[in-house]
Amino acid sequence: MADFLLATAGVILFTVAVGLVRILSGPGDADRMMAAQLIGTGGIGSLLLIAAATGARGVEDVALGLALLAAFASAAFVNSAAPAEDPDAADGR
Amino acid sequence: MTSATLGGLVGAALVGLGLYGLIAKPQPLRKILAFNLMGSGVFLVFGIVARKGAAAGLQADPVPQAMVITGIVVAFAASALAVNLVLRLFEAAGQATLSRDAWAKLPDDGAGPV
Amino acid sequence: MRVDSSAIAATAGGGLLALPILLPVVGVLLSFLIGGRRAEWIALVLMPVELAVAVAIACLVWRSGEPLVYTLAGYTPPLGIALRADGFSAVMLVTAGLIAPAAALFARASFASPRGTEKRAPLVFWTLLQGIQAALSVIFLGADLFNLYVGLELLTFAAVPLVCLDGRPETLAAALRYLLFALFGSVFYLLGVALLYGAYGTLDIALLAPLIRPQPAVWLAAALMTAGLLAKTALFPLHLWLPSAHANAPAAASAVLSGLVVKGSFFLVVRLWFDVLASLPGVVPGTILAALGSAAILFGSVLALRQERLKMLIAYSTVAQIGYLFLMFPLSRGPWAADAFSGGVMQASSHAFAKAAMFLSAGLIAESLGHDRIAELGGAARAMPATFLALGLGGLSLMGLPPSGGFVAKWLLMKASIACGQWVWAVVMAAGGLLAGGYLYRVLAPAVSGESPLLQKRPARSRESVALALALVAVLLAFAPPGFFAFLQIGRPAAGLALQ
Amino acid sequence: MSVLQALDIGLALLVFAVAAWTIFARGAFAATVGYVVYGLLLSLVWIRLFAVDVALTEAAIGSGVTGILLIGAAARLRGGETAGDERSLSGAARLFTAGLCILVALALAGVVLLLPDQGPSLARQSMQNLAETGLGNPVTAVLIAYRSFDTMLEKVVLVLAVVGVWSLAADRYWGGAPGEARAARPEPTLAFLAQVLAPLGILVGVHIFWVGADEPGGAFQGGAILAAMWMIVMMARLTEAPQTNAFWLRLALVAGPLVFLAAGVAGSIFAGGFFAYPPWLAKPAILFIETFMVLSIAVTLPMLVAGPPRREPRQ
Amino acid sequence: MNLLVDLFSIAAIGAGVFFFLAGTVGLLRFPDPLSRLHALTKADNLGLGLIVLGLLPRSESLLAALKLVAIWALVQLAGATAAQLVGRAVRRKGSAA
Repeated sequence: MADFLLATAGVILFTVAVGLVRILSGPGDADRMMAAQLIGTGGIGSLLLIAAATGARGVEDVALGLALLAAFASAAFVNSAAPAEDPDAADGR
Repeated sequence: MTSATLGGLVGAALVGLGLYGLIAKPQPLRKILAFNLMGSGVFLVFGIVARKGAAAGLQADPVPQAMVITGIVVAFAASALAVNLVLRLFEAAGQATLSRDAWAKLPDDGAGPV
Repeated sequence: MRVDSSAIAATAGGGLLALPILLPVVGVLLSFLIGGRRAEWIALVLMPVELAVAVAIACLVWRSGEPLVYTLAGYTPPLGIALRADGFSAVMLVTAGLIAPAAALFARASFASPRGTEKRAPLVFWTLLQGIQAALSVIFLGADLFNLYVGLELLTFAAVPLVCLDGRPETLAAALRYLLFALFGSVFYLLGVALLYGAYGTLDIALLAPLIRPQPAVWLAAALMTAGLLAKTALFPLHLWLPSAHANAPAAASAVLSGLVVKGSFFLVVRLWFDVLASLPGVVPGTILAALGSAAILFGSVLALRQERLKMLIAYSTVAQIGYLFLMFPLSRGPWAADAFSGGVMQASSHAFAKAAMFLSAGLIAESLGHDRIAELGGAARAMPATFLALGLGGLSLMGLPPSGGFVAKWLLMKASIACGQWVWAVVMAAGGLLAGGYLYRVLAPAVSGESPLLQKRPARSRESVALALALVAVLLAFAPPGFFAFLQIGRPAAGLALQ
Repeated sequence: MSVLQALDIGLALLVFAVAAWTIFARGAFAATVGYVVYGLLLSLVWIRLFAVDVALTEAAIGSGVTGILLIGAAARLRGGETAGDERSLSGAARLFTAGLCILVALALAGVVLLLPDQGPSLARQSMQNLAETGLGNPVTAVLIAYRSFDTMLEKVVLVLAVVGVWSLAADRYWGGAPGEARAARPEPTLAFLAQVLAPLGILVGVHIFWVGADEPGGAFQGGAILAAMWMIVMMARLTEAPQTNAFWLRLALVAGPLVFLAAGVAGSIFAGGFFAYPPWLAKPAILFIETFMVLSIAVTLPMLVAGPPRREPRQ
Repeated sequence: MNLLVDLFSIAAIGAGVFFFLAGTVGLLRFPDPLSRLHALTKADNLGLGLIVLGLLPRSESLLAALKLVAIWALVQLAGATAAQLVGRAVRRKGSAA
């Protein structure tokens, strides 16, 4: 069973890797932000599977922390990109 | 090959990559990224040292682990200071570059605040 | 790998060792918390206490003839952390304990806060000055390599913002460059620490030293840690960050940065090679360090000759004087080792006083004339004789002319290098002295002759006397009694061990 | 080769590839996103090294908060970096640098391979002394008891970093709030996210801090998660960044090191040495100190990301 | 009983992996950022949900199971909002630039 869990973790990491190749190269920054999303979901998935297979303790908390922060990169992206591009806010500086 | 050995090899490669970025990349933000890569490579070396010190029912020596935790926090503080310096430089000069020539042209009589 | 922790036992009065660290830390926290002009008062009240503690530690080390040891948190190394003061630590502690308050007294005029409000530059300056003191105390007293890493980081974070206190773009760039070099240095140092822990399972210097064997992990750790520390010490060719950083900071900050901060990482290079790695064959690494030092002496001095601004000249002379510090390394094994060690320490201490005096003088000159262009200093010494006297006396030490601490340092180093037949260092030192004479002549000769210029503002008597006092200490070091050099040997591994 | 080994090798290759991307990517933004991905992958590596405490720290600080810092910077610097970009190293210099770095990496790899598989370790001693601290997690014991001096000084490093970041302010803004005054219209999606996430996150942060005494977790990790929650609430503009001259803010920033220091000095009176705990009081004392450390970390990290004051202080 | 649990886990986790694969295929094949975003967030979240479902019966305690569910819910939330946020950023710019 452990081997099955590990193998699935490996497959998920592989799909993440393939996805990253596509996304990181762009063309736009929005595409690149998806990379953070992709690795968030896939990373947490494989983390849980690896933990279940190897019996490392306390890994749920790591996954919980990652899940909490999963949207952070996107939020920071929108937050810092918005004012400069939003004509309404351009004079806010 | 154990996971610890593999981790050590990754750590070594990261140190090399980070060092290259730190020296060869001219843009300050990229240098900061490279510094972080290098730092995490060093932490991984601590990590495999910890793993190889597994004993007394522990799967890894806690002392290097604690050092890594301290190191991660310090590295974050360093990145924050560096990033804010870059942003301030960008704001003050309209460009964020470390190249000497950019500043050599400015008049400078050393009469800054004493 | 058995670690014998019975070697580490706290000595009587060891608790004193925590105070030079804890007092300035309290100062940092309270200054930042309460803010305003109270930050200045906290610093000025604590500094004499800290000096007294430093002197008390020196006395205890002197009386017992043994290093002072303290174990923190009730855990002995290797699990816990120890503090340890030998003769070298005590001397550097007192040096820092004298220079920091001098810089503080000088800075009072520039970093005063008006009553009731808090201003940026004063709060930052007073807080970070105490931060530098705390960091230096950790570095001088730390006996654990990771604890020393934290001390190094503390030093970096306290020093870098002082460079760009006035916010001009070129100072921001200088600070950023300094920070990047310093961070590079920290990472390399830390990597070495990881390897040493991996090889021996302890980071306590006293426990580590007898375990060290010449094996790949140790050599790589030594190379990485040394390279990292050299970047922070600004030894040629890693000096690129120093001149712009030190020359653009406010004078009081420059004095501390150039006099003390670079000595912190230098101190660790000495700790590393003289204490931790004492059993490694040290000739080749020592020779490399000294070769870099020689290059620094020549290169820094020549560039100092070509500067147009006084503060830049002084900063480049720091690059050169740092070079002298590294001439002690190839001379560390043999009957001449004690002389070489004393010479190196003397150079560290006397340069600290001399350079602090010179930066403070240069600050007064720039403030009084409105500029520090060397070509337009004609006659300035007539208008402000005390300031130029401090500059000149400091210069005496840089040139290595008697009577000055710099003379004693260079004489001891020369004696050792001739005794062991490594003539080349003596030649470099002589050349460096001549070049230093050249760049100081460029400043002083026109200043004492010619019409005295119109001053925008007379330098305050009190500030001139601070600079002068520092310069006088650099001179007085020439009269250090033989007991002083015996004191420096307290805690050194016996010369016999080093020979094997 | 077992499945686990294959997975390890795959993970190692992926980490290396993403790291290389962050160095060699053309644009700064692309590189930064690469770094965020990299940070998350590192948490996986730390799990594989059975260093769960570190994995938590890496997830929260190394990837999460650092990611926000860098992405924000990359977005604001857009276009600002190109001015100096053309002046890169010459081909020969780059080749030399690459050679040097490969040499360092190879030497390091060689040494790491040579380290003995059963290396020296303080694990045994850490466990032997664990009982007298009253803790169950040896990593926490190292941080708060055996090597507490390091941890206290590291908290001071954070305070100095805040002073350093604030020192970059313009004189007229000193004492004001960090961050530019923006249009007060919050992004509705972001606001929703913050409203849902913050209470949950606070719960998780406190939980991670609390279990840290016996399980993986602790003050650093819990504090970092709380910090992230404050950051998202500020990003969503549900609350303003505080004024940097606010006494409560300064108190929160120094509370951790100050309480730690006070406890250390008290130790010299009641337990016979600086930073020593009397055995009967060890665990409560540690939890007390940690509570203030959590507070300080939760406040310090957002302040470091928010940057220097950019608004004039209100009286 | 154990066998049943294992079979359930294998089925759920296998299905989860399938959705991850599908998401990546969508990522590679779809032409514009918005539909790529759609493929990614929907499929991957479903995949993670199935994996969590498969791991649930294996968790040691009720708290651990609760955490697993919370993880999935949080990722779901993050995916939905991030898709919104990034999607809006894409639309604001017009085409992908």
